[in-house]
Amino acid sequence: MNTVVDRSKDIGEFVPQPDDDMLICRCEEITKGEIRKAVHDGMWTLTEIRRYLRTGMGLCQGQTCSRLVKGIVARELGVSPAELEPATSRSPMRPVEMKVFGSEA
Amino acid sequence: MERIAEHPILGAKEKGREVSFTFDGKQLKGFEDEPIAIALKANGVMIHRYTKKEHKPRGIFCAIGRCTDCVMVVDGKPNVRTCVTPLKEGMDIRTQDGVEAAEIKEGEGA
Amino acid sequence: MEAKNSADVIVIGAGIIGCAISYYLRKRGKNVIVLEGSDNIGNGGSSRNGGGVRQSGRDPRELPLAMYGIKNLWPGLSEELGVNCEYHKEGNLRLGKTPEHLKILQGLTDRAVACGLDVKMIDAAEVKKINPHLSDEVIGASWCPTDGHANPLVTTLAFYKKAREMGVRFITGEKVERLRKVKGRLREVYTKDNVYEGEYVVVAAGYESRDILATVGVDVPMHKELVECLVTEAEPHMFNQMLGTAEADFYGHQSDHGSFVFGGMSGLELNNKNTGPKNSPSNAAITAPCICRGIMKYFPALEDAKIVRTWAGYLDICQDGVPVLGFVDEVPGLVVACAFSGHGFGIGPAVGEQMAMLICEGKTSVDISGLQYGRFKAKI
Amino acid sequence: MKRYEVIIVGAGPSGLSAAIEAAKRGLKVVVFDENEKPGGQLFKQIHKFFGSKEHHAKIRGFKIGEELLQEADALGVEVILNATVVGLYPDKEVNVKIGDQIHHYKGDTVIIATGASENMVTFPGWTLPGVIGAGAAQTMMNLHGIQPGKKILMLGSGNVGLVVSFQLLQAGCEVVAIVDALPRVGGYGVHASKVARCGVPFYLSHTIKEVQGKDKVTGVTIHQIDERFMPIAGTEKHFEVDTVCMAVGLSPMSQLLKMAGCAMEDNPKRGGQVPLVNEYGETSVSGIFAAGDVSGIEEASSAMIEGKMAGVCVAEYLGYIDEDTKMTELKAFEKDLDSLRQGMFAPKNRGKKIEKTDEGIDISTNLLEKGYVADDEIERFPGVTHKKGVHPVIECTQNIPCNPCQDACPKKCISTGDNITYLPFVKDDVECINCGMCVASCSGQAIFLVDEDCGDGTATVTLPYEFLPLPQEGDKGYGLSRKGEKICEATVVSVKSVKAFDHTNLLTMRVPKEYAMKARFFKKAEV
Repeated sequence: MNTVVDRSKDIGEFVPQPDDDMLICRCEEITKGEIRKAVHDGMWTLTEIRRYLRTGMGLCQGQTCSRLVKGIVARELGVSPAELEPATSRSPMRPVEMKVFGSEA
Repeated sequence: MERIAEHPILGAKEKGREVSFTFDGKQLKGFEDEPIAIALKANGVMIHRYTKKEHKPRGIFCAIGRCTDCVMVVDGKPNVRTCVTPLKEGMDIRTQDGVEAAEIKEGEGA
Repeated sequence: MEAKNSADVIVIGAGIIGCAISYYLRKRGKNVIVLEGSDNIGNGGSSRNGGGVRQSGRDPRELPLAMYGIKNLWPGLSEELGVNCEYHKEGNLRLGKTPEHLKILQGLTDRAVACGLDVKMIDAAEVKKINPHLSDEVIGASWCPTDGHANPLVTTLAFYKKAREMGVRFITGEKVERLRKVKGRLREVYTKDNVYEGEYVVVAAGYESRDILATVGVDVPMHKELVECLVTEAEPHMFNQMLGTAEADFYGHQSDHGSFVFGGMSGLELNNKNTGPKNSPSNAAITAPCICRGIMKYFPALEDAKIVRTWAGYLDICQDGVPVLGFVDEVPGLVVACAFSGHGFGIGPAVGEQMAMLICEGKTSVDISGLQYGRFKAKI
Repeated sequence: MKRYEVIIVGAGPSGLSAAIEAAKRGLKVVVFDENEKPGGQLFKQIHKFFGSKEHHAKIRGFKIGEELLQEADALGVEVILNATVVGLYPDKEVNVKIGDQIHHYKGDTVIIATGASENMVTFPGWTLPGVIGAGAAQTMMNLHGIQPGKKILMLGSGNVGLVVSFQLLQAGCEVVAIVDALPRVGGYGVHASKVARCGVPFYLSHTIKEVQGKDKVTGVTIHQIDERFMPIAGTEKHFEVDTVCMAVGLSPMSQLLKMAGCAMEDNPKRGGQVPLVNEYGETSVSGIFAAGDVSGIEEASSAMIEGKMAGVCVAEYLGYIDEDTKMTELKAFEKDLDSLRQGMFAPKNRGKKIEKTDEGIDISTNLLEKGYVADDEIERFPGVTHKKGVHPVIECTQNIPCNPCQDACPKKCISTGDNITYLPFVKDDVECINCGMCVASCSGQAIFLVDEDCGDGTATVTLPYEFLPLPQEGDKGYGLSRKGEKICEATVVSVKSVKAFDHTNLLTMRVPKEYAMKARFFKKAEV
């Protein structure tokens, strides 16, 4: 992407919503409210949200929640979800035991 | 939940041999090499684990090894994806609490 | 030149160093603009390191910064920034399995003790007492009880969050192309579409600093190496120490979350090629398996822990292995803070505070004289 | 390091098709799949596929999987199962977890055919045991032979929601409702109709308000929503269920491609993050191809053709065929693909509200809003005509690329005209011999054989029946309307099950003649 973004741009105040306690990241148990709050703390990219809250950093590595988180962050920032760059994909695609990962054929 | 004895399109399902395993200390039966989660479901087990932060119950969600919600402690190892791990004779399967095996309540178990 | 693009200080780079400098400058009342070339805050080594907050094993030239930070800044950091940085001050074990290892550790320990650090050599039994999960093959270690670790991802973002709240302007995706001296003093910073102006310009952009500094004729002799880290699933709590080995097979800790974060190398780092996208260096297929083998040599109990993710990051390695910090006499207005050589996170807060002090008061309270630009000379 | 000419990741419809085409042209091919069984989602698809003969139409999904496997096997393709690809690197190195080891392989070319993963939506209670993905339901009942639940609510009326609802009924479960936030049924009308006539109600413009239960699902409450998707107070409906199933769309599983450094885009029309590919599936990294759902969500039949195209491309890439041959073959596949991408549900029409068929007939609004065609709408479609004696009544009301019916009739009495998506009609001049082949061949179960007046005040209706226990001749019960309501008494005249019908039994029931055009399903009276 690499577009210039001034992080002091006004995105409005954090306004509590009735479904803020809805769990979004099932693995790390992060709620919608925590994600929305993080956006107001300045975490404007999916990578920053992930590093700040651990969304998508659990066992499933965001297989279930990444699309949901993207939608929430986009709405909070008032942009289209397509404008948000998803977090990097990294090996291993599935959890692998250390003894297996370390045993190369 | 019930196993489907005869399916209108697929007919009768071929099963492996019947094996015994323990769930939180209780003796249960299932078929060899079917996913652990299926054997548990056939025995009416819905709760596979309790989450770490909120202590909320979780069970099968995706059934194909992606979501990792169905993980349990199997033969002492935590975080085993039961929906894609084949059942074997004598397996020790325990409800997971956070990242450890849940304590078996008084009066339960063998 | 629009006024909105000027500030007291322009900081280039929003890693732990840039974020911390901007925070401590703002605390001293300065107006600051931080320019980040990538889309993310903390995109370089700041978010890719193993989280060590160590004094032991450090070069005497940077050790005072490490000791200062651990004494004065780290303990209250979470409270000060309003975010839990997961700081643990529960010691660092540097492990050895052979007499040669112990010799290496002894050397490091002797040098640190000479600088006044509380670090000592301990035997196998003492190691076991501190961490019972280690392999029986460990015959000794150096032990620094005041070392520790923190969460680098969160700490970097916590500095950013607090600084932003206090009015520091962060601009991401704003890659700096050149610096410009105006009437004898470095004042202007050019990006593709904008010009920023400040009384001081801080260059804290990791390896990228080299190209930026070159535009005003300053060169920091450094190279970059692509190294990797990995993280496991959450496991039951086992230990709180930071770990490393004499041979640098791996380093790491168990996080509050329960996952183990370990870093290491394959040995091919000098020539690892990065084929990943611009802002996210790619992993090499052979590195993470090598780190796993390194860990299991010391930690057989972790062989069943599942790796959920690996990642890569650049070290900005200075010719002599310690950072370049402070003013550059020949270019007034320029402050350099780069070439941290893979151990910048732990001293990040101290560097931030001292650089702010340098800019505001003209001098630091910690001796950084051994880290100045201009120290590099030919060998004969 | 071991090197293959082609490494294919994913042994689903596109991966196997690619393997077959590449192997046919002489390449040494290996296919890795993380599952215990190959075939991808095909092995969970127990319904007959749409399309034309060339596209495996009227063959059940799992049978297509078996056919592909046999063909791949005969060509010497190496299919390695329980092999999880954990990493893909830009120099086309593939890291695979097999057993207790990580294997490093190099591919001269790599085809990624990893398919898609399910999307989820949130509502209070969505993490409770008993809330599952539709894919999970399919896996449980069709692969492992176990009911996902007893009483189930389905969220999502796209093809997956509809097909899985029908499969749930076949597995002996009760589907209490199909719910969708959109105001129209998302999937094929024929899929909706076969569920509706079994009595499953549709709630469009509804969402789940909450799922109840402490340790597991015990109930669910839905409510209606307005055009802005805001709930309308007082519209709550409660169902006692033990399972809530989500079928709310798929996303390409493209992480490996991103990891390999392929240029990606976020394309809502293709279902999410997809690699930028040329028309034949080559990504921005030379020699890495993407085929099937991973490069855009479509039907399995399209995925197979995309796979074939990738197979041909790698053959040319490695010099087994020349550029001209490649282009000739690709053009032919492109034509096939194009024919599948026609009709109301074509990718280009996604999200559009279509009001008329290609023939200019108004689409049934009841079908879109309730899942079945109303009695007063059905007569306007060309397949619904009246004749003396037994004749086919084709309740096919939307343009979809499918034509097995016209080949099924030995007398050639059915035609879809010159376009595969046109609505089929019955030729006037040909006599129906009551063989039932059309009924069994229709993948949408939309063809009935009706004798509107048997002369004694009754009529007979022959319908496709894929449930157990199978009713017997003489059984008494009810004729159900297209909506699934009991509308008349009915007696089973015959139940035909022959091999050519492929498990679609033909049940003929006798009903009062005024119900000849209304009764479309049979329910046995409870004793």
